[in-house]
Amino acid sequence: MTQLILLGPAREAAGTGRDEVPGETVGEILDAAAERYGTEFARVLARSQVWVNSEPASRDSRVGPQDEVSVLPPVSGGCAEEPSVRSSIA
Amino acid sequence: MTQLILLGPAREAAGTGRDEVPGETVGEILDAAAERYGTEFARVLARSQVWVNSEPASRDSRVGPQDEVSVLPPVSGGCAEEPSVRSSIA
Amino acid sequence: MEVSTGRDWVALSDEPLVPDALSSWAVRPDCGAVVTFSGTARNSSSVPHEILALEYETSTDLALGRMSQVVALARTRWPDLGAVVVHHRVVRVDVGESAVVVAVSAPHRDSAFLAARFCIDALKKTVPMWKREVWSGGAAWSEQCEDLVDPAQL
Amino acid sequence: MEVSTGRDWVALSDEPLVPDALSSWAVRPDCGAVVTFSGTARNSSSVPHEILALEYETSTDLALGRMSQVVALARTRWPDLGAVVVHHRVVRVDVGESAVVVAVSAPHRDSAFLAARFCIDALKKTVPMWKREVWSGGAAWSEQCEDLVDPAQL
Repeated sequence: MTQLILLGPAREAAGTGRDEVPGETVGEILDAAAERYGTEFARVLARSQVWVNSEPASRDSRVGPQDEVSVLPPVSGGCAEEPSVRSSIA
Repeated sequence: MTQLILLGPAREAAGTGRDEVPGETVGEILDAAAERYGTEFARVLARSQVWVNSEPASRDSRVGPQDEVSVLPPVSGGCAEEPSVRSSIA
Repeated sequence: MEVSTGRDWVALSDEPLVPDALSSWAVRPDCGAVVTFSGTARNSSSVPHEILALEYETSTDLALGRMSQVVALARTRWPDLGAVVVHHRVVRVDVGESAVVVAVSAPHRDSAFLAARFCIDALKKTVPMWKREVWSGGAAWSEQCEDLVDPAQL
Repeated sequence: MEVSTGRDWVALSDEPLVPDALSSWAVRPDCGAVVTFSGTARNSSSVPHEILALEYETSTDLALGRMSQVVALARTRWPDLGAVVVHHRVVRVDVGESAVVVAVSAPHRDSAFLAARFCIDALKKTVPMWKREVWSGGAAWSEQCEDLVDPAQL
């Protein structure tokens, strides 16, 4: 069965970081996960990106038992300080 | 007598890093130094800044026996690499 | 967990980061400049508590992949770079300790400064990494968060 | 020879510089960013020789005075800086060793990057410091040289 990987706030809301969830598309797997973990998880999921293996994917992406579907909430920054200018990428 | 401090290429051209040179103004001291150390020193001196103690000075600045007159040739950079963009000061 | 070539060194570690070891690794005889950025856990944030530590959580594979992509992008933009080091610490980082270190060497300082700045900015936007702020008696996910950006969009 | 306050540390040394000791000194609990620049002696220059080392020469008093002025200017421009460290090594510096280190901490990385860049650029322009390039069988003053600039003109 497809592996579901839950990260950061998604892991906390689901109560687990890894699970097996049935479904043949990303959408089916996410819907099953939302049902399984409840409304707080569904709320986090609504703000998250979903990747299949190491690439962003859409709800209609097809997945098989060897794939990993990861739920990635918004990130909080790779280090302690926050940039004072968000648009400063060179 | 006023102390004359010779730095970097000026020290090398003069053959000494410190000397006592007579004169009541910076100009008189520099002229005496050029006579004493010869043409190579005079060539370096022509491209150099002159400071009295820790501040840039002009030829007509008056100096006394407690003052230090320093000859500072152009600088070659505080570290190994040279900047590829000279005008990049923030 | 790490990915290292002769010139790039990308790693996630649950051990303390030593910025010196990383900037020393980046020194090259043909490079006159090494710029090192260390992101250290600090004691204040958006929450009204004295922060004691930060806890980082990630997927090792996904994070290392993105970190390597960021380094590759930097090399495309500044082809004269010598070495590039990108290390992130995970799990708990106490205040004053390094959570992330970027070290870049280059023949001249222009490239080294620009590439180091690019790398840390890009890491923050593109690497899956979640941060909990820990204070005496509590902890919470950082409220300052943004959608992950694809490196191709930088 | 050095000038140190609780927040600034300006020094000239004939001993090896240790960038880590300097960037560690710059860490502050209220600062999330430390940017360190290390200028290392490199093996190539404008002369057609393999460079082995650089020899630096200065007037300690004059150089320390200018270095302190540069730090003061940086604090005026970026008032949120935490610590500022500026060390220059004198006498002989072998290839790969640090000739100059700047380390700056700040709450956020913008100030730390900009101030570190400002300091090294300003040091090169304003500090009396002369460099000889040493190769096997010879040595010469660096040909890349410019008139000293007054810090007030930056």
